[in-house]
Amino acid sequence: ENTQSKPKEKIEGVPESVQGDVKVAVIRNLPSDDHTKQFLDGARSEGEGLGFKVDTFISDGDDAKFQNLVSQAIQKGYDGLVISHGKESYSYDMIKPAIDKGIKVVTFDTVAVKNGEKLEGVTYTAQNDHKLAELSLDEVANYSKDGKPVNVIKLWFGGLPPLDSREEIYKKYEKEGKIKTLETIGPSNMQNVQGDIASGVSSILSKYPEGKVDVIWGSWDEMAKGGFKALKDNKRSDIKLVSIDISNQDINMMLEEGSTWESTAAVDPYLIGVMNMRLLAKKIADEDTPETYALEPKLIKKEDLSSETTMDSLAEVIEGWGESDDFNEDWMKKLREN
Amino acid sequence: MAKAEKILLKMEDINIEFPGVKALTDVHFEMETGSIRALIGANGAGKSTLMKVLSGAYNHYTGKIFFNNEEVTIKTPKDGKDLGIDIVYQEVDTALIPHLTVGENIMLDMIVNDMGKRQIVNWRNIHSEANEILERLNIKIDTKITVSELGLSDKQMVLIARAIVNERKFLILDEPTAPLSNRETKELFRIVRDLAENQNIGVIFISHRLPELFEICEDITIMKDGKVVTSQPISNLTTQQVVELMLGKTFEEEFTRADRQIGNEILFEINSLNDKEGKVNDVSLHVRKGEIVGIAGLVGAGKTELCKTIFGARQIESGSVKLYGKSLNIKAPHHAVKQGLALVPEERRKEGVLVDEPVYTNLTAASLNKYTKTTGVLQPMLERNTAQKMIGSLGIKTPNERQKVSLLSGGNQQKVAVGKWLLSNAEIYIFDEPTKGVDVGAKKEIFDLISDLANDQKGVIYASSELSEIMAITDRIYVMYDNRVVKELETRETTEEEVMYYSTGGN
Amino acid sequence: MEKSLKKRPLSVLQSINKWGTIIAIVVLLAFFTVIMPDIFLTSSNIINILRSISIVTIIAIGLTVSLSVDGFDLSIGSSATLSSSLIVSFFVWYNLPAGIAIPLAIVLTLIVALINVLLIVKIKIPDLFATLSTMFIFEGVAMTYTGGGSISEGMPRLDGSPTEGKLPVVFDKMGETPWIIIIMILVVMIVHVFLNHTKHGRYMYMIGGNIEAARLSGIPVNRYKTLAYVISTLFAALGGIILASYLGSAQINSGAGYLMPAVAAAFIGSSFAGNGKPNAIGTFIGAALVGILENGLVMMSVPYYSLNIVKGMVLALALASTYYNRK
Amino acid sequence: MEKSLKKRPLSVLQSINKWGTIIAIVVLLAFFTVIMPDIFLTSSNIINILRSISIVTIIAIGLTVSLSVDGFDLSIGSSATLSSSLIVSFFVWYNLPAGIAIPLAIVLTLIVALINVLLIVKIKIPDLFATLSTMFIFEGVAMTYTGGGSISEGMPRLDGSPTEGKLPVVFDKMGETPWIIIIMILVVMIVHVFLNHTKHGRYMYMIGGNIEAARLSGIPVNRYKTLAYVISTLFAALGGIILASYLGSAQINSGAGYLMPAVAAAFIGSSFAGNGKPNAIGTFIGAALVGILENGLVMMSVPYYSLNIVKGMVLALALASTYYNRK
Ligand SMILES: Nc1ncnc2c1ncn2[C@@H]1O[C@H](COP(=O)(O)OP(=O)(O)OP(=O)(O)O)[C@@H](O)[C@H]1O
Ligand SMILES: Nc1ncnc2c1ncn2[C@@H]1O[C@H](COP(=O)(O)OP(=O)(O)OP(=O)(O)O)[C@@H](O)[C@H]1O
Ligand SMILES: [Mg+2]
Ligand SMILES: [Mg+2]
Repeated sequence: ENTQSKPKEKIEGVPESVQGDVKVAVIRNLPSDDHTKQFLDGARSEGEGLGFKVDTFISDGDDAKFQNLVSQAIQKGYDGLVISHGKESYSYDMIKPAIDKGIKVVTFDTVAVKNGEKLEGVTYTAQNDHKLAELSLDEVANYSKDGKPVNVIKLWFGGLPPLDSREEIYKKYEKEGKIKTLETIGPSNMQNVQGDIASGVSSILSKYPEGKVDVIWGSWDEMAKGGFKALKDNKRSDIKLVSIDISNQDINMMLEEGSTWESTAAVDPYLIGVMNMRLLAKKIADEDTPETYALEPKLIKKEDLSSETTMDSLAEVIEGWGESDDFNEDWMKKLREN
Repeated sequence: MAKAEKILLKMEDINIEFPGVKALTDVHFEMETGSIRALIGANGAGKSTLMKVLSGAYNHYTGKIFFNNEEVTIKTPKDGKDLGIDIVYQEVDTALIPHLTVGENIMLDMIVNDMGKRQIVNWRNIHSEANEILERLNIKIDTKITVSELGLSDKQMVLIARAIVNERKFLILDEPTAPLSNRETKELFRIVRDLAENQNIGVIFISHRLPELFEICEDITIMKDGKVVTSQPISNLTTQQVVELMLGKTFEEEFTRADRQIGNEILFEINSLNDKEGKVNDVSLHVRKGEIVGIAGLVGAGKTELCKTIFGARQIESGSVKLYGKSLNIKAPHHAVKQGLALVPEERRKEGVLVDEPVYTNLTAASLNKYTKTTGVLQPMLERNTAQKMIGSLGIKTPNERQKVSLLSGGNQQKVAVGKWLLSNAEIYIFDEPTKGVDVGAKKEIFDLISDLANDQKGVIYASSELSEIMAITDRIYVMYDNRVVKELETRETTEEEVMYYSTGGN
Repeated sequence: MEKSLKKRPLSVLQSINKWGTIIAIVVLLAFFTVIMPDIFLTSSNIINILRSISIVTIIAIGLTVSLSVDGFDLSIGSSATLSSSLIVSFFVWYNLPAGIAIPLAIVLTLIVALINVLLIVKIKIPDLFATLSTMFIFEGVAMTYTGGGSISEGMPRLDGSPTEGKLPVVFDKMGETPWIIIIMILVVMIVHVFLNHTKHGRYMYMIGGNIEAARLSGIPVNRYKTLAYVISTLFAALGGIILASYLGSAQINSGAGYLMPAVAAAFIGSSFAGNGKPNAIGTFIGAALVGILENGLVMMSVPYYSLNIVKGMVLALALASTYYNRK
Repeated sequence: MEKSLKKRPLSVLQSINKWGTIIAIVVLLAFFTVIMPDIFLTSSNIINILRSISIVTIIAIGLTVSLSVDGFDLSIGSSATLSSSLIVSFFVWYNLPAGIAIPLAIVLTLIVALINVLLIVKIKIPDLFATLSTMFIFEGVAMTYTGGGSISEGMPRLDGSPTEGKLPVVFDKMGETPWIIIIMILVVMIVHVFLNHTKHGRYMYMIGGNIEAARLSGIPVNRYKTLAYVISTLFAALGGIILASYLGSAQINSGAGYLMPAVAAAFIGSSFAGNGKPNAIGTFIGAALVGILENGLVMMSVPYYSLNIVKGMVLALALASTYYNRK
């Protein structure tokens, strides 16, 4: 607002409202993990590229703390907010004060609906969890022998919206007779998901001699890593692993010798951050933005990867990974050059 | 005030057993209100246990209790209190709540038992009433500080104050005078006499100080090994007879001092010692080889502070401590121990013993290196054998060396605290009230062992507010008053009266 | 004369010690206000801070009561989760009115207290061990009750049947300002009076200070330990209900996150005013210290991954100023 | 005669009390074996169980040592996280050889112990409060060090420069059977001998029993408290390194999840053999009890969200059988 104090040369062709001291905050209601970090990094680098000041906050999945953070951000008077993973039951009331105050809001995996009415002025982005689930479960279904349902150990837990959406597709496939659930394993210690799942799967594996389990399906890669450890520890090369989401370590594990982690469906979390920030920038520039925007998932297969592949170079092997020219306005390019 | 009717209290066939110990066997005990009865017996005879039964602290005894020949049930402390029985426990720390104020601790029973339907605590009244009681006892303690800040004797007075807040029918005092000096003891006796004569209260008085008993009690009950030996008017007996009845053998009560070879060489010496808190003021003293040096003085004179300061348990401000003429640098007790000092502290439960550990680990605590191989690995058999020997020579009453110290009687705990240091190889032994709560028989054992130390050419510092002990065992006396040494006296050439004179500020 | 002179510097130092937490708060407030003059010390931000500490405070107050008898209730987090699952399910699944649902949720949650008491008072399992088991048990019970998921308006029951239940307005209000703050202040004041000015509170401190002495002076020790655990669960349940109201839903294991902050608040609080005893006002101040700190640091845009460093250091400093030089 | 007759029933009861945890384990093993005869009591499953408890046990053993001096090290989780971040970064970012990286990670993690000791021994902040602050501080330090993310092979440094470092084979082995199990057993045995058969261990227990009496017995109390916290952090650091080896990466805050299970193991363990003192074998047995339970229940397909109910109940039963009827 107080652009006068810092008389900066205005750039031609760039909306005035995105020049000067633009401050935005990215607030995410998930624990700090790889997905979170890449999402935040994407948002930050895109925002900083545009000359914004970007603050990032997380609330470790604590919904009350999350609401506190958001109301504090509204209090502090940012120009725009990216809000990730709010629950439906409170998001409308949480975000409304921001809209009322004229703060621009883009959300990710968060819907602000109250009494069937969606909060106006917000752009809702999502990574299309249904599609993610379909991609990975199609892979699972491919392991069917003679049209019989595939025997699956499911790694899942309830209460997180993305996982709940993935579960809906899973149930559908189950009903259609494509897959059959042998066991469901979930973490009983949320701070150590990987280790907890690893011991859980290890325990269960002795129950199923070779040939009885076809696939372990990880609805979230953090759990899939645990499943991978268990397979390795018990030397079970007869079971395939299919998952959702991706990180650097996932790639390493898929590439490990003898690995049966065959494929994973994912959206580039970095790109999600980037797209959210672009949409926010457009809002701050008072340009038209769509009400919703979904990021298309990709399937990453073991065969696609080479030993040099990391998250940074995934784009080289997966077409369209991590790149999108959507909403990349000319004025943004100008801003970046400055 | 109208003389109330006398109540006759009778305990019959009381038996009680603990794992491995038959503490009371068919005990009969009888007394009336308005009288003062002494209860005496060797350490572990069962005095405290009997009184705990009477006050409702134990419920697993057999036997009957009568008030005026009417049977009553006492199975909980509340039962006892409802019948008008109050007790001042031997171990003060077990009955006090350290982080509450003095006022609240004094008024504890009132708050617990006498508030009736009232819900709100009136703090102003609590403190003013507590103050009144303390005034009655002629004691000056701020009622608003917490009990954890008090020294042992003040703690004892708080407990006594608590016991006289309410008018009871029977009041049990379990070794109340052990941590008190003459002045406080006198105040206590004045109150006790008043309670018995004017308020028709029956007082049961436990003590190992025989002269006291003869001074204040009308009747006496003597116990031995969990049984009552005799009950009769105290005037029927002499001191000598009482001791023989409680120990079950003839006994030369007077500790006769063997002539010792005192070297000329000064073994240990402190010069102008001051502590950080002003509780040790410019103290100088020395100890020769084979000499027992007494520190006399009233409670509060600063004896304990002096002992602890020498031992590194309190911070030194200035002054020097020398052993064999060599300056010692003592910043913590382990420095002191390493350089040849030993201290038997005053408060056994807090400082002297580990109550939850077995007897043998307590006894070897200060000399563990002797039972350890160079690798640091312990030699348990050697350790236990040594402990057994010490249990024998001090007559510690315990089923075996693995008994937890908390289950020993008060006096036996004290013996453990002393025994721990007798096993160490120190040059200078500092004893701070080592015979507190110890019976006359064991006291003699302890004196003998201390004499042996001196005979081995060690140096001994013996701090006590009991002049008779100082006179009996020491060679030379430093008298303390108001945190300074005010006089040095040769024991042979002085009298109790003279020491007392200097202790009370005369000069 | 000489004595009083000597005492002066000591007593200044001692009063610093006594009021370490308060001083820390004042210093923090001053610091943040100077750094961010326009946004920190505004009434709306103060309300933000108070709201952000209200649920922690309510739960920590319960813990404080259990600490006062020298107990330790690790199951408060699970109790809060349980009551928040129950209350939302009563509204959403069973359409109960608030007047029945709220008391019922609290009463059912008190089962946790009963089991704690059974284990601690009857079977004599040490408090920490006993409440550790109930913590696990009721975390599992709450999760099983909700089928391992969350509950919110419009969610079907576990058997798949659709629901119509709405969260009543009076329930919604509980989690909104000013009510959430008013409830917290009431809880703090009631427990403060209870612990410091009623005989029951004193009995609890006596039990906590020396249980044997308390027993021997005739206090019904078991009854008061029971009471302490019931109160502890009661406030955890209340905290859970307010949490559910604040979230508009029951989230899995949402109460668990309150255990550590509640412990921290009660601990800082028990060092407050230097007496080392758990106390209600102290707990509130402890929660406020942490709340102010978190709020101010977020306002200063400290990155999330460094937040805990600063938080921990200020905590250590506040504690150090309280304990340093104390006997 | 009469006496010995009387004593018999008591001593049977007492020995049940003493061995409650062991009996619980035996009953559990028998139960699971009967239910699942072919798959439960197989060597591969036993190895599974041992592996699953090994990291918890190592960390819990450190906690046990801090408990032995009546301390309480809440910072073990953060220490484990820190050492696991350090070790992986040394390999991946800096290409250090294992022989340097492992000792270096441990030594650097011992800074946590030094700060704990400073706060506890020098400033005299009560143990729980002090380690609560360091828990926060070093959680933040580890997160800041890794930039809020995890580290694995091929990950660029914080400044974005690409890395080539690989995890060495000897490091990989640490987290694999049988090494992970062998390390655990060694740790348990060494600490058992240390605590029960050396004078140092005896001193620690004495300090834990009555610090004032221990001090006046000439035990260098501060030195042993320091040692206890150093050992505690040492094993937490070791646990963190093995965790990193097992996961093949450094995960954010991965050590935090070990705090509660370690506390549970040490608590159950201190009731083991009825002496109420924290001890190494007991801690191992406590961890084993929980490990067997989780393994068996998962095998029986108990849903994950109900696992904690059964876990908590068995814990309560084991504790009850230990404490019931004890004085
Ligand atoms: N709770 C207990 N468990 C086991 N033994 C006990 C217990 N209480 C007392 N004893 C034993 O009972 C005996 C009597 O103890 P008591 O305390 O009554 O002795 P006392 O006469 O008061 O001795 P003192 O003069 O030393 O105080 C002692 O041998 C003691 O060890
Ligand atoms: N822990 C403490 N905190 C505060 N004051 C104390 C403490 N210990 C002792 N005092 C006070 O210090 C003074 C001297 O202590 P103390 O009574 O122990 O001296 P003493 O000469 O050793 O007496 P005695 O050994 O005969 O009991 C007393 O006024 C006492 O109240
Ligand atoms: Mg006695
Ligand atoms: Mg003294």
